[in-house]
Amino acid sequence: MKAIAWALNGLAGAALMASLAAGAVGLDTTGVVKMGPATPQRMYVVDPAFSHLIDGRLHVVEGDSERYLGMVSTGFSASVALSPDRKEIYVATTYYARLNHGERTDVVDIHDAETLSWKGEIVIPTRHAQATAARNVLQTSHDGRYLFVQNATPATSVTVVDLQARKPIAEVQTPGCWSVYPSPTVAGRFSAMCGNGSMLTVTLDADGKVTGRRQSAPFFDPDADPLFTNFDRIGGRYVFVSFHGQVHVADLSGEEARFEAPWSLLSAADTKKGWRPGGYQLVAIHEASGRLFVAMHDKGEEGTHKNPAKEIWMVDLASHKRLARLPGHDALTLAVSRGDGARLYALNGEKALIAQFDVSGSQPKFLRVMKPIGETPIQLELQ
Amino acid sequence: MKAIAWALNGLAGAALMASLAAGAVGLDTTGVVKMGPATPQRMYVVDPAFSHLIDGRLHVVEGDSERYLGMVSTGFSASVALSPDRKEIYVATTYYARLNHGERTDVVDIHDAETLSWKGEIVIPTRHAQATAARNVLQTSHDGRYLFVQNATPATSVTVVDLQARKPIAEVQTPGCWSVYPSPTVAGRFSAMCGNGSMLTVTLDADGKVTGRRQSAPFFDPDADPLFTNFDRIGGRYVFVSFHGQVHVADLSGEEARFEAPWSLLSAADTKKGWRPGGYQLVAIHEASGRLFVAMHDKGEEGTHKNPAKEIWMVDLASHKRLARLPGHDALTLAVSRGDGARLYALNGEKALIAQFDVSGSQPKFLRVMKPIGETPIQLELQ
Amino acid sequence: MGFIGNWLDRWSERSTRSVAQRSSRRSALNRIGKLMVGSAFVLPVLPFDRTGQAFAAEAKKRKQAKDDTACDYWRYCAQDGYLCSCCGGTVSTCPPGTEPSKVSWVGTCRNPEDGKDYLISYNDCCGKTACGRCMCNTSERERPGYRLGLHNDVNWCMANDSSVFHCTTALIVGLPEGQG
Amino acid sequence: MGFIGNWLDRWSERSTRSVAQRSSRRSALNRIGKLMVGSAFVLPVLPFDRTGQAFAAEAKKRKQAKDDTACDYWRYCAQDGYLCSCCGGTVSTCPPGTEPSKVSWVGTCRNPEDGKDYLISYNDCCGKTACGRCMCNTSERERPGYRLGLHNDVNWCMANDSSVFHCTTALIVGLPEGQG
Repeated sequence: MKAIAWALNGLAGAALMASLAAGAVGLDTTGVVKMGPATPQRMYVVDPAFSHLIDGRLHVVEGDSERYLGMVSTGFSASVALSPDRKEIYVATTYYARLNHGERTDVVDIHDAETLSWKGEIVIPTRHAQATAARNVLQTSHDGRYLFVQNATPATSVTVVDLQARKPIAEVQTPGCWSVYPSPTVAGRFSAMCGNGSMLTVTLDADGKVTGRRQSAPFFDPDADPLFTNFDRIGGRYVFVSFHGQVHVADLSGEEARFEAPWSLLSAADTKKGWRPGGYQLVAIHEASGRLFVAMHDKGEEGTHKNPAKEIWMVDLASHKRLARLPGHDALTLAVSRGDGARLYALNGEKALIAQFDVSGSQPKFLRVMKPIGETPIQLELQ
Repeated sequence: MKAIAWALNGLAGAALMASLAAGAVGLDTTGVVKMGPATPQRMYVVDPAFSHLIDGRLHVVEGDSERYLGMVSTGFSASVALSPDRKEIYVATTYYARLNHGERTDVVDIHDAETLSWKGEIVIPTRHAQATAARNVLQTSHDGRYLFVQNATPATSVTVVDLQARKPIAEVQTPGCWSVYPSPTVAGRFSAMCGNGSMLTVTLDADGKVTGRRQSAPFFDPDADPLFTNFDRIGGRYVFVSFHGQVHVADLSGEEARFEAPWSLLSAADTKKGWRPGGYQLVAIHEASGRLFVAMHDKGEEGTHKNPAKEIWMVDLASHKRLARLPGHDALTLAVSRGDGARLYALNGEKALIAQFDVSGSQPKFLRVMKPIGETPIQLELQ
Repeated sequence: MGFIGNWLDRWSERSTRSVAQRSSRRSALNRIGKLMVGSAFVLPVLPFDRTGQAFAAEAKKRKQAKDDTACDYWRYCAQDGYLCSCCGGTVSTCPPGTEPSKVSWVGTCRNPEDGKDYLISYNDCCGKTACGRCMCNTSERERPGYRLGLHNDVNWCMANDSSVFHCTTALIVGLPEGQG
Repeated sequence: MGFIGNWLDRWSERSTRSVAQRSSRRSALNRIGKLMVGSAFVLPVLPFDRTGQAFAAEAKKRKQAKDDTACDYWRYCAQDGYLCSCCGGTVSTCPPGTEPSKVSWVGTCRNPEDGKDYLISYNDCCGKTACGRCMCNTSERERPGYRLGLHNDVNWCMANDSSVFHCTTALIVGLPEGQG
């Protein structure tokens, strides 16, 4: 403010106040752009900016027009989640008093998704997992009341944040387990995938007290065929795929997880050619049509589970039939928009390129590849 | 430490302590690399990393071997200076409690140049000029006792830091002036270039009290032919060049600046072709031979004063004769090493490429272009 | 205010009087604009300097008035930073969630459509880390730090609560004589 | 310690007993290394898991043992990060001014020179912002977060005073049977 006073004084001294007094045709006024209403194709591109990991960002882009709407600074190795109504953006991140040294503070930053302005922060324990951005390490409860934050010290736990009270209310130990999968029906409930192939489900009351803690029987073999922790949902059920192409559907609504019989994405011929799922956010579901999209590569072997997609397979979740094979665009990340004109987005994280397919009809239709967005984007959320 | 206790307990539980007890052939131990003694070709490459300006860095590279020795994090839009004995690195920078928001703290970070470890900080007023990295905005006194920090709010001033007492001892108002040019003989004295074409010289006592403040008569015309604020030194004298190729040599040792008669880098033919100096750190001097190197471009006109070098001219400072014209390598920044085997480094900031010339002989000899270092390096200091 | 005061004097003299006298092409600027941040407060405009140099030379350079996401857009003749038009803002307004800088540097750019010179205020947008899109660095009538109001090698978010630089706008704040 | 305890049990069983029994190619690891930070304290080594999968497949991949600044250097079979060898460190030591991570993930990599498998500890170097040179991301026997000691999509500077990630080393911490 000192600077302003100085400058205005200076201007007054130079007898310029008269010309400052009234607006005039052709002169600009500054200000801040007000974002228009979101379309179903509004994209939230999480970009850890790996070569400057301390300066991550979330880019907001309109998928139809490719218009870049703005960004949110996400700090160091952040996790990002959106509120169910897409009005708020939550960023679990770490700050140091001096960029890379000094006191560490972990927070959940709250940003207004409609103005991209910072609304405030909730300080959380300094144990937040500084993981590669992925939806399975930060999720709100189904109703948006709570936020579940994956911790790692490397002992694993989950910080439960009450977004209404704007404070953490619990830290739940989840040894040997990873991810936060909120119940589709109970706000104070989440599940986590565990190293013995089981699912842990924790239930809390409104005060954050753990009232239930149930471990399912093992439902996959982490040695023979590990499950990817990333997921998408359909009708409240969670869909996971395994390294070798098994599909596991989990009902995480109750006190203990329940599972449908797993099935394979692959025919015998596919298996012979070594087709496997691979990538990071490697599955996406179009709920209305019940179709699952999976990033796939052939010649799979040990160590290829993060390979970019050679193809994207579209599979009917009811019949388990493969309905289409799309070019993979080297995608590591997939997402399908909600509502009318559903679109599949396939993100090549290395080149920051996003391919678009119209998936509202019976067969997917390639639309275009968008101009690069950001540097090393790896997670993609949609309106 | 909790994590360590956990892991060691875990290992003990798993009966592995026996195998941990003794070292064994072929097993690695970790640790931190100890840097070897510096050669005259050790380079300090200041890289603001413009696309992530909050995460600037200083790269340390051995010019002979091109070996990358390490880096120092420099924070947001930092200024960097080395101690005269090259044992410490000073970084004037800005930190926010939350990366880009919260409380602002400006500091001088002190790094050990021989280990690249952070030694401590001196908090300074939050007015440090967040300028494009350049040597004229941060300098130590000739004996290394004081550090002069350019401020801008945008009112201009200089913070004087006592590096021995590790605290700021004065803030000197320098309205309408810019840069810090320490006296070659008096520790508590610096000069600054002013908008009316004069040089301001300020003298302080050991307590930071201003005991002298002298403005020279104008020695250049900032309207007709502005002077670049960057500089190099020979025998304690400062050498500046103007937009149109005049060379000004200043004696800043005394209470008031004194100037030699300016002379031109250009012949009438050069002028006709529009040759002009251009760049950022656009002059460098080889003290032993008394040669000035200047980044030059032809077809100069209003607005080309930061154009990359088309040629580098080598001029004898005594006779004012041009002795060589070297390819410019699109350099914005020049530096000449000290001591034996003097080398000219020409830094192309856009591509992060550095060309090397041996300038120890009568004619410069092109050696090679180094592999890229950093992202947007713009300042170069040498051992 | 020392030389800063001097600049202001020189500006008022030269821009409102001397330039009008000296210019044979009616390129003088006769107004300084009212800059509003939201609807709240008046932005200070730093003094600018017209060196009277080679307009002929600049006229040779191809500038355009159509695409303000390109560096050759006419208003960007002394730009230094990411174009806010590429960052979610516009040529004159900041991207969502950022804040216009309270101080700025200025330039004088010729509009190719009317051949006249306009006073441009380069206001940074502040508070988020660098946009990183559409870098543009030009230097017409840019001057070293001893003419700070014409200097673009410094962060003009310097006076904001968050001085973190995001992108740069280019506002018309002074019109050619006879307009506005 | 729940499943983390389980991993340890499984590790001791499988690595020191079961794997030795099951492996027909003497690829078992029989030692776990002593890791020193400076000369001060013992680094913890997280448990690792040998899934016993397709060694044949990996053998097809060309690995080399000459250039540890290249991503195909054999020790980097489960690397994820900037190679410290390019950042002022070495394959096993940190660049000046950084600090080795207190915890790490582990991998099992085959040395092409002797055809044997070594236990590799991937220790990050911490406390300076990202090195940005020689990115290398590989995933042999890397596993999701529920096998955290085998997981490389998390910052293993997590337990250091400064968790800021700079680069990653690859230390031999377990030798093939019959060696060491």
